[in-house]
Amino acid sequence: MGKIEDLETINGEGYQLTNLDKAIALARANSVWPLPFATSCCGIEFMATMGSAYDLSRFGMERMSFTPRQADLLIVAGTISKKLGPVLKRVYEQMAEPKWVLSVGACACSGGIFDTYSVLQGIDRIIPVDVYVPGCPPRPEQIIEGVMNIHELVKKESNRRRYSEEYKHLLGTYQIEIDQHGEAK
Amino acid sequence: MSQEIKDILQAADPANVATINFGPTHPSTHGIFQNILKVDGEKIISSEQTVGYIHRAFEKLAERRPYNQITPITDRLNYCSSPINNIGWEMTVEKLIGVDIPKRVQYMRVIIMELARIADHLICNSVIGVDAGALTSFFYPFSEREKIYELYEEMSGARLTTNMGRIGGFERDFTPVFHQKLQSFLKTFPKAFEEFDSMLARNRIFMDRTKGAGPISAERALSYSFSGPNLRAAGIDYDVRVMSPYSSYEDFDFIIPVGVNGDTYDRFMVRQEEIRQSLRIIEQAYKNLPEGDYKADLPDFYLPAKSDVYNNMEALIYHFKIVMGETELPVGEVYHAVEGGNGELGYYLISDGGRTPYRLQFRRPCFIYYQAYPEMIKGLPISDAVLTLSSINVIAGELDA
Amino acid sequence: MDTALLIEKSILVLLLFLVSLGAAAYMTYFERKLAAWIQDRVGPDRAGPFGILQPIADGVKMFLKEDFIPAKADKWLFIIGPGIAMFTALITSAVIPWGPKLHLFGRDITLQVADINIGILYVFGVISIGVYGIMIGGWASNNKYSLYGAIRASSQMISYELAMGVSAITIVLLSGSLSLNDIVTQQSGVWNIVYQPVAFLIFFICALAELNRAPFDLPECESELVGGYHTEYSSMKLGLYLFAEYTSMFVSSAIMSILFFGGYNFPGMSHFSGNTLAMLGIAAFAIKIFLFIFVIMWIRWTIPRFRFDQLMHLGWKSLLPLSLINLLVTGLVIAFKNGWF
Amino acid sequence: MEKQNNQEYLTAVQAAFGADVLAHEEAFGMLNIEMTPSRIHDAIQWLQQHQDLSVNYLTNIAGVHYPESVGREFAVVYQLHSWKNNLRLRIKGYLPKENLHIATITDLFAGANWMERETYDFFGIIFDGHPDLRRILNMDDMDYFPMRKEYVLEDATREDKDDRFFGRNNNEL
Repeated sequence: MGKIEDLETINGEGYQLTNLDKAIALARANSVWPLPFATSCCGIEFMATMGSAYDLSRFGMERMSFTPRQADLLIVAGTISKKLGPVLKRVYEQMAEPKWVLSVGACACSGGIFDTYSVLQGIDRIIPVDVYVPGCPPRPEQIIEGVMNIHELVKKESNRRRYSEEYKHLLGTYQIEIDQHGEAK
Repeated sequence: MSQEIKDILQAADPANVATINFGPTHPSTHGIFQNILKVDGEKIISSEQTVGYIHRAFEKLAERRPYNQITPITDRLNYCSSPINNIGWEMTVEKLIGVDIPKRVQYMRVIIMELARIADHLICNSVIGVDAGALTSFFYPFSEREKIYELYEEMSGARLTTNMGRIGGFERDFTPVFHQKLQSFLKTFPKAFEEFDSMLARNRIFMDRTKGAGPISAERALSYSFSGPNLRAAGIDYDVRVMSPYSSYEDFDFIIPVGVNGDTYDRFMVRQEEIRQSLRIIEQAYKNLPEGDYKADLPDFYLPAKSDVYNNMEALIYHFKIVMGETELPVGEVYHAVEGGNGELGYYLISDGGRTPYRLQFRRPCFIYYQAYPEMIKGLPISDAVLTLSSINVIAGELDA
Repeated sequence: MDTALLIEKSILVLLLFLVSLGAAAYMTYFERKLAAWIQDRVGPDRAGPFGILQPIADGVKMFLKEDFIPAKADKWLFIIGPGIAMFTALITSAVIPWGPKLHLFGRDITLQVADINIGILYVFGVISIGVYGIMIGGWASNNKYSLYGAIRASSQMISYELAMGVSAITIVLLSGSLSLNDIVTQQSGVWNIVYQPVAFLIFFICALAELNRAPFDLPECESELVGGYHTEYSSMKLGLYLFAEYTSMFVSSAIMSILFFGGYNFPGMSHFSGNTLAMLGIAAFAIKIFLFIFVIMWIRWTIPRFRFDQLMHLGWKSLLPLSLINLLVTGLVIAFKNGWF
Repeated sequence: MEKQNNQEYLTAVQAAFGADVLAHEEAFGMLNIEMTPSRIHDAIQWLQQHQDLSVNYLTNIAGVHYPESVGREFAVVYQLHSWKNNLRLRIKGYLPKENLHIATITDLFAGANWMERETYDFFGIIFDGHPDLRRILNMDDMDYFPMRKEYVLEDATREDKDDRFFGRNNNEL
């Protein structure tokens, strides 16, 4: 309290806006539609996570969007080779903001046991990652924990983050450019 | 190819031909591989495949790893049925070093491998259901698969990539919980499975969809070196378990189901029947499970128990030698094949006596039969191509090695 | 037209609008819960108690998602597409009689926005515009998968509208009126389903196809066309398409209840009168609608989908001849009864 | 029984191809025949069409790199299977690194197509007459053949790992 200046500045957020922000973030967190980019073993565990025993639908996540435009969360499950890297980056660029990335499994996080000439050593070399889930493959419980961490991130995220300079800079480090409409080129 | 399809292909006007990118991240590829389809309306005129999107250099990696550390790599070949891959690899090494495996171990292996086969076929068939639009058919079998995972967990602690078994046997004996869970599995699974079967097998829409989708003749399948359920669906009863029995498969009474047309419906039905036969094998093996040790007497390759390593000089030496890869190995070339989830899974091992294989090649059935896909879908609608792709069960890990 | 009528109708329109939207939103929730129940799962339960805030969360999220128009898309058509879909889905409900007359503030209130005497024709007219929403959206996306979805949708709708229309004509023959209100009133004794079971089956199957619901969900079938006509749509434009689908489901369930299951009629309704009757009538109608929605969803989560040529085959070679025969037989029977021979 | 079969096969192949059978051995119950590379296509065709031998199934094709044996650095191994006699057979051809050409067998087995492409991709062995000899698993713009022994497992261009700290020296291999 007491910082009246913030209410009047353009960049600051007023009291109502902050609460609106929170409400929006809460809504977003409860409706994270995943895009499963499942390439290999972890994909099968992701399928198990979708299955009846673990049931991602409790979080409102059973509506999988295979088209990147409609997805909020890119779940990269499995090895990403150098040949596949550009494809993954393209899928990420095609996703509409706000978007999050969950890296499932050792291969997606760091290349895993495949320290070889053909495997990309971690997807964070080409796209920004929000939550890493280790394991080879991680158990469904672990994947769910990763998803819940994403939810926490979504709940905390300010509505303005995606327009901020920091965010543009972050994407810039991955050579992803944003035009003034906030679209990846 | 029927006359009708030939006419369509000939009538295709180049101006009407569209190119569709089917993959690499198409929802129905279940894994990552690309098909570029040339289509006239909904009919596929030709297709071009690109694979290698998750090439992980297994064979190069295997040349850098001691024999017991190759098991985890084999896990990731066909990850739907990793215990078959593990045990197949271990049997290859056992063949190289020439060792007799106790009957109990062989029977235990059969039980585990057939469980893995059930898990593999369940995934494939439920995914056929999903691609045909029946999403619920995916959830029923997956609940049952969880029970197989629990059995794996009892044996190895892992669910999917099990790293199960050791050169010479298993890491542990069947635990009491395993016995209990296996018994309850054998009791409850058939009912749940028949429920799944009744959802699709005689469903009119499903039959209409799958019959005639992606057929292949026995001659072409043979020329393409098909193996496993896909070959059997084309009508050839080639099964490694029968042709060159390993791990005491000759002791068990089971039939090899075969199809007639080699189409999606036949592949589905062959897999369904194989699940029933696998259950029969498990029941036989479990009923006749011999007494004895769960590992062969193989101190040169089988890690001694930890308590022995701390208290026993000899065990410590063996432990050291195994871990450091100092064990002497015969020189030679071995080929050993097992009937994997998708067909003849072979290991061609060249040993120069060193701690790592000189060359290890995996005969990966997926890789070999996936090249027939363009021929199978030619002249068919896109919908059939989707079903064909899921029914030949291309596992990206096995495809790309 | 007096002012009171204008106010009455405005309130009714507003109410209808809200009910349709609310019903559509909560149908998504119901569908997810039902799917979960069929598939031995839990379903959404984190957003609010029992997850009842799930549709609101989805809605808010979609409203605030980045609105994306592909670079090579036809911008205006891309925007108009979902609008048309939503618009047509909403205006169909204008001719539906929602219940018996209500007596409030000294006025008899008809629970129907417009009792036009060509109700059935209006419904079919509007429904056939509905396909333009999908067609335009799919074409404007400039994406092959969308285009395939659009082509499939348009040919599917054209084919199934024929059989649907013919089976509706049998009802018109029976009741002798095109007004939905008359059709409902005439069913106060025996429901049309008793006279016309075949027509109902055909109508129901065609309604599934018109709604793009499984087993006829080819325009958007996930495993083949990724997202079908809405592959390129994000944010609320996608939301409008999904909303339109559920609203149409709601409306066509209502129409099926009206044509074949007596609308707001219910057994033993002669014991009631006045506003009680009106309330019970609305409740009966709602229950019927709910049951239809339930069956439609049940089918979706059980049955695989058709292939495109099989779908056409079913529409043209089975349903259309069958509905024509049914029409002929009905016509002959009515002619005999009226002693024209 | 199997042994005798192996012997029969060897005798038959030797009778038909005489001097082209360079060496043979029996390893772990499986017959290995080394042949002149240029004659392997004919030999497989002959085996496939033979009434009694009836080698009808191509199990796999493998390449092997022996950098130390001069003049025969590369081997192409064909593993074949006769279902009629339930007998597996291995035919090898050794190629010098200057001339990595061998005839394709895609005309005999349709399945050989990708197996040969894979062998080309990994070792750079050129199968003459192959309809579409391109890389298959690796990227098209890769400029080396990764399974050859001289190339390291890891990406050679990576900088985040100092080989000295892993007890390795790239120059040695």
